[in-house]
Amino acid sequence: MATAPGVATPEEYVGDTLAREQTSLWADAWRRLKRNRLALGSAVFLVLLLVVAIISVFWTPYPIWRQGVAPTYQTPNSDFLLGADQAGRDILSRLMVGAQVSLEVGVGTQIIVAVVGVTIGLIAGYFRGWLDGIISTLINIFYGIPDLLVALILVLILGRGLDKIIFAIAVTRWMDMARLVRGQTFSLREREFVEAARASGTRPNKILSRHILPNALGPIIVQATFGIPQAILFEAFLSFLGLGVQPPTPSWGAMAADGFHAIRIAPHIVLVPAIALSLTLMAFNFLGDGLRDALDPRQKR
Amino acid sequence: MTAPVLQVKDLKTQFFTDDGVVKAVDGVSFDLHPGETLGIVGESGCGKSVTALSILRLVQEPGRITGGQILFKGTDIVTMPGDDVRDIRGKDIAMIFQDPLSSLNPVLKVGYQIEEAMEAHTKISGKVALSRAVQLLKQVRIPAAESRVEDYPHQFSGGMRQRAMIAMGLANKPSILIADEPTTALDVTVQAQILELLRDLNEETKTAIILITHNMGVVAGLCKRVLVMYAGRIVEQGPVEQIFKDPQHPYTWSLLQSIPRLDADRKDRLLSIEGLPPDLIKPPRGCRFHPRCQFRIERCFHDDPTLMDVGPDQEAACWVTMRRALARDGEARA
Amino acid sequence: MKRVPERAPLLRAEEVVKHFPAGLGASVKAVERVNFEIYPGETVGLVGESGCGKSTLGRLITQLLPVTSGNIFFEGVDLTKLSGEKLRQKRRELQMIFQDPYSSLNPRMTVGDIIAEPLENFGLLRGRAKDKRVQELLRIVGLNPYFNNRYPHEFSGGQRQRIGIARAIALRPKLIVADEPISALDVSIQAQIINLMEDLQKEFQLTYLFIAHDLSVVRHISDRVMVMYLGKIVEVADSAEIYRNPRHPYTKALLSSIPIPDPEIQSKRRIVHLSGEIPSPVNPPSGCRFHPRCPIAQVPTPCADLEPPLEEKARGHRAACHFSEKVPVAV
Amino acid sequence: MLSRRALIFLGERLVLIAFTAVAVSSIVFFGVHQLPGSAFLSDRRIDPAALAAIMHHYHLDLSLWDQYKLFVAGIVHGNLGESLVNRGIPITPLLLREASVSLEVGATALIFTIGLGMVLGVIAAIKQNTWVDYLATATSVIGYSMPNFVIASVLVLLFAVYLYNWSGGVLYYEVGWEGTYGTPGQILLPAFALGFPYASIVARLTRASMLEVLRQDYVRTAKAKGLSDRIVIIRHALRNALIPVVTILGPLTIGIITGSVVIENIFGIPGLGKEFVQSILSRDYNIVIGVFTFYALAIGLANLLVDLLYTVIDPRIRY
Repeated sequence: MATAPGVATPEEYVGDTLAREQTSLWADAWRRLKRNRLALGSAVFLVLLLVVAIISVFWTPYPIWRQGVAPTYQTPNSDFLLGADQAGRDILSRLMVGAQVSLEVGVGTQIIVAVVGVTIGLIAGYFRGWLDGIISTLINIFYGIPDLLVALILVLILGRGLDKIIFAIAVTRWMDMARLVRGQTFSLREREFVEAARASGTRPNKILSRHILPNALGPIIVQATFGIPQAILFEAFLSFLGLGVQPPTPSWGAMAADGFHAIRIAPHIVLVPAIALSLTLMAFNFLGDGLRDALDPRQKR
Repeated sequence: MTAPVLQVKDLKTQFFTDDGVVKAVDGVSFDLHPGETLGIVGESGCGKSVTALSILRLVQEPGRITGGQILFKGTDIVTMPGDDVRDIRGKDIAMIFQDPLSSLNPVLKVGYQIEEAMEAHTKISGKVALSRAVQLLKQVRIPAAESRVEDYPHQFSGGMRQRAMIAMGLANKPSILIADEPTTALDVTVQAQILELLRDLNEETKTAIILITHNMGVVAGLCKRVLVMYAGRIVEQGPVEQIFKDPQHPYTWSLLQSIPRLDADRKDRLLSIEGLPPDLIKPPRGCRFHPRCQFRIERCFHDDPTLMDVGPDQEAACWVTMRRALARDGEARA
Repeated sequence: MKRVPERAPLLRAEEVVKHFPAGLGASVKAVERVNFEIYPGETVGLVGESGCGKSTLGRLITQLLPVTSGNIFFEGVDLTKLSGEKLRQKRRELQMIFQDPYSSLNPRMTVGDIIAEPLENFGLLRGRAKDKRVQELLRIVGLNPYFNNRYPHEFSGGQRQRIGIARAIALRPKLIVADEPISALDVSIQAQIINLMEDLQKEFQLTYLFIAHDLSVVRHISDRVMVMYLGKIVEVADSAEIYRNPRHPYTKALLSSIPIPDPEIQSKRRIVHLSGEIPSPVNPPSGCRFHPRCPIAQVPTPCADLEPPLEEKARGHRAACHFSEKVPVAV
Repeated sequence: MLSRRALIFLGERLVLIAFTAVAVSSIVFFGVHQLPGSAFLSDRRIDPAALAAIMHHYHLDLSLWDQYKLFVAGIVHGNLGESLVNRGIPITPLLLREASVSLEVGATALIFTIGLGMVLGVIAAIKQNTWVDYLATATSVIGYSMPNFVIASVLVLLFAVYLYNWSGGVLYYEVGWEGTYGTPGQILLPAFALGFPYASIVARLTRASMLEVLRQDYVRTAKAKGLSDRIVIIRHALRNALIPVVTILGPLTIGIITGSVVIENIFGIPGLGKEFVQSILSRDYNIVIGVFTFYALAIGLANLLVDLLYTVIDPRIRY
């Protein structure tokens, strides 16, 4: 019972039974992400953190820079929910502004990294040849240097403004994204649907934007999510060493470093920013895990 | 006739996935006699490989054997303690797989992987094991076997890897060798060599062979008896000559009609089986083949056929059978 | 037999060579000085075992890969000399169907967008007209036209291959290179695709280069068959002729190796044994590339030191063997 | 025995490492000379004549390019110059001594990282989707979400404060370093703080890699031979699972080096990291450059070691 072309009646379409019901891959990923409570909880936590950071732009319980609003080394009480530090500054207020710093550094760095890394990765992966040779060598050189120490020297050279710190961290952290996108592009380029696009006369810019980038987007999002906590961690390190954002702007790393000398008498000065930092990093990491599981088609059976 | 060495009775293996329970093998029964060559044919997803893996209890999560018996020399493998199954694996029943490259461990020498199969079941010295490994490689006709035992799998060609796998399977002189698509990953000229090797080994060692394949031609060349599987069930079984000459199940018949034959004159059209194999989470009511069957009758929609005698030693699970279907069509045309 | 010798070939390959760099100055000699023609309206089958260069040759013809040397004339225009926009314009007439129906469709695009892409690339149709054309193409390949907003992963392998075919015929090309279009499909689905391709050929006067490793499938669909071994074409003949009267020992061995689904015939057949396996294309054997495995080779001369040319052994039947007359009896 | 080819490979790599070290230190050389401030102007007033003499002594009166030529000439002889702050002290022996201290802590941290990481990862993989797996996985996420200075702070709090208070001053942990080699007690805590975040990363990677390997066909083959689960895991799965884990050993070394900058400061360990921070704050350029040279060498050697490890683990890789 053969179907001649052009004369098929609706009852005879082979396509009338579909292998699975209609979902876009993104909707599918969202459905899987929703089932991951840890990732969802982390996302809620991060939204709250963002709200706190935004509030801190307009209002904090006490001015962050004013010393002696509380007794020095004040342990947490009803007036000073998280206590006060060695200079009698309110820790909660400083923590709120610190959230702002951390998020700005994390997100800001990843925006630069994403733009630079994706562009470089796409170019190297798609056009290959000598261009790829140069870029790969550059990536390898950057992988061979102690990134944190280079960032440190850069901050010293450029100055300690937030924008400069973001730039310094981005300079030492762009390779992960570039390498990922390069690898993705490399393998996607070999996939038959890209060959098919080329064979049907699709122009290179459209192949990159329509075929390669959308298919690499999942891993890129995951990579960026994991990149944020790395950048936050870097800023914390720099601040801990006394080379982060310019005081009196509080940064979690600097707060922990300041309190370290007094760890024997007032551990809360160290612990409060340390816990905030760890929880934030953990939330980003859990969210990253969740996103990867949701976006990775291999998980599907 | 001798007692069967393996009896599979109403085997059910299911996969518990997020989307639902996949009834991959749904009530399969057959016997295997000593020294016999049995082919299991069917398309991908029909349950033939899962049947083979179930025999050695190698089905992986989320798959589980949920019912039936697998009697090896009278004892049930399904309910056996794990250690006893391990004793049978590789010793009494050996198995080789589709892709010989990924089935060999890339970081261990080929010879070592063969020796290991022996040492798992018998206490022998390394030296004896080595010389036996060389001997096995010679038996599967690998040239320069003495030096080849020291090679790693990536130094072998595709055909040689599959020979090495067969050598490994024969290491303990098993009574059954299960070959799961052993030639699918190989080129035709190499496939012919491997099939001939299996045929010779079956005659020499009297090892019974279960050959699992999707290629009707491969079965025709090697097997004496054949099971045709569709959607987790056996739909037809019998001696190879009879099944190929006089298939009674419409699926078997259509499959044979749909493949281009080398020896046939060029026909204008191949018979094409319309539609898709069914979803095994919700298999169709009645006969599982009825949505694609061009000979179906009313009964096929709601009544599930079981295997019935359709000839000497031949069974088919069909309410119509080809004999009646073709006679009916002949009448209609006349 | 559709071939009319007086007609000009649609495509002519001359001395086509493709080498891939393999590190340390070595190279994989994937395709080595290959010559052939394809005439309008015919189906030419290209068979060979894995690594023989058949897929590479297909990609050279569609210019997905650049040739190392040689010329490919399509309607008299040398494709190897074109680049950029000129080459892109030529792609309208030269399309490809791919092997893996899972990897050949962009998972992030709807089926409608996938089929419409070739049309958009050449600015042929817009808006409603384009949508109508996409739906018509879906109907032509036997799919429900209202599934145009679905994603590829919702379709089965056979259905996806139909989508790939719809994309290939969207531009009404003259030549379609089909690279193993059915080998990833289930047995019961293969016949559907073969029949569809044959129907489309009749309806749209298509010319096919059908690449496959399965000689029985190739023989079924093709008017002429070319057999490739290690980067070279070793035999070309009409499909009935090549089965009845092979003139190259490799073809003969290939034919004898293919299992026939008939136990009676199968038990009586004699398999031609080839020693060893296909050598590495990095260092192909000297002379005739088949000589180390050939049952009738005379070594060293002429087989190991003289490369046999692909020459006419009978009308329309070319083979590259020093002893082709011996093949029917001696192999 | 090493083949000729392997020796050539080794030789080439060693030359490359030396070249990289010179290149890195050159970049740092020009980099630090852009830094604001100077080692001499920052502290007290200096007699202009004396300053000129010092500048001359350190060749700082020459053009940057001439200074660079002298620097490269020195570095190829293993001479990194003299400290700008503690005048007259040659840098090479100083840094060598400090490097040995850092190596003690770093190597302990590395052993710790790999050992703990792999054990956690393998256990989690074998017991996939059981509470053991969840516990191990949760531990590892927490581990790499904690900056090492947080871990260090908690450790100091626990061992130096709470333990001291709890035992009434009998048990205590002294933060610091004694003698040239320190004591095992003084090495373990900083090594733990340094290694734990990376151990978590190794655990995660090992788990993923193990799960991947356990799905492979050859594991099924091994089971089909009748091998016991233990042998299948140890002999067939583990070695293959190690291959991707080896890949991160290079980045791991860099991580431990950069981490030591913080940890050595917290625990008062006289190593390269502590020296680095001090010298950069006091603008002692020569030492900053020297530390970087040492780090470049260490990273190069670590990467070479990783490549050699590959050939041991994976017979498909040959150089």
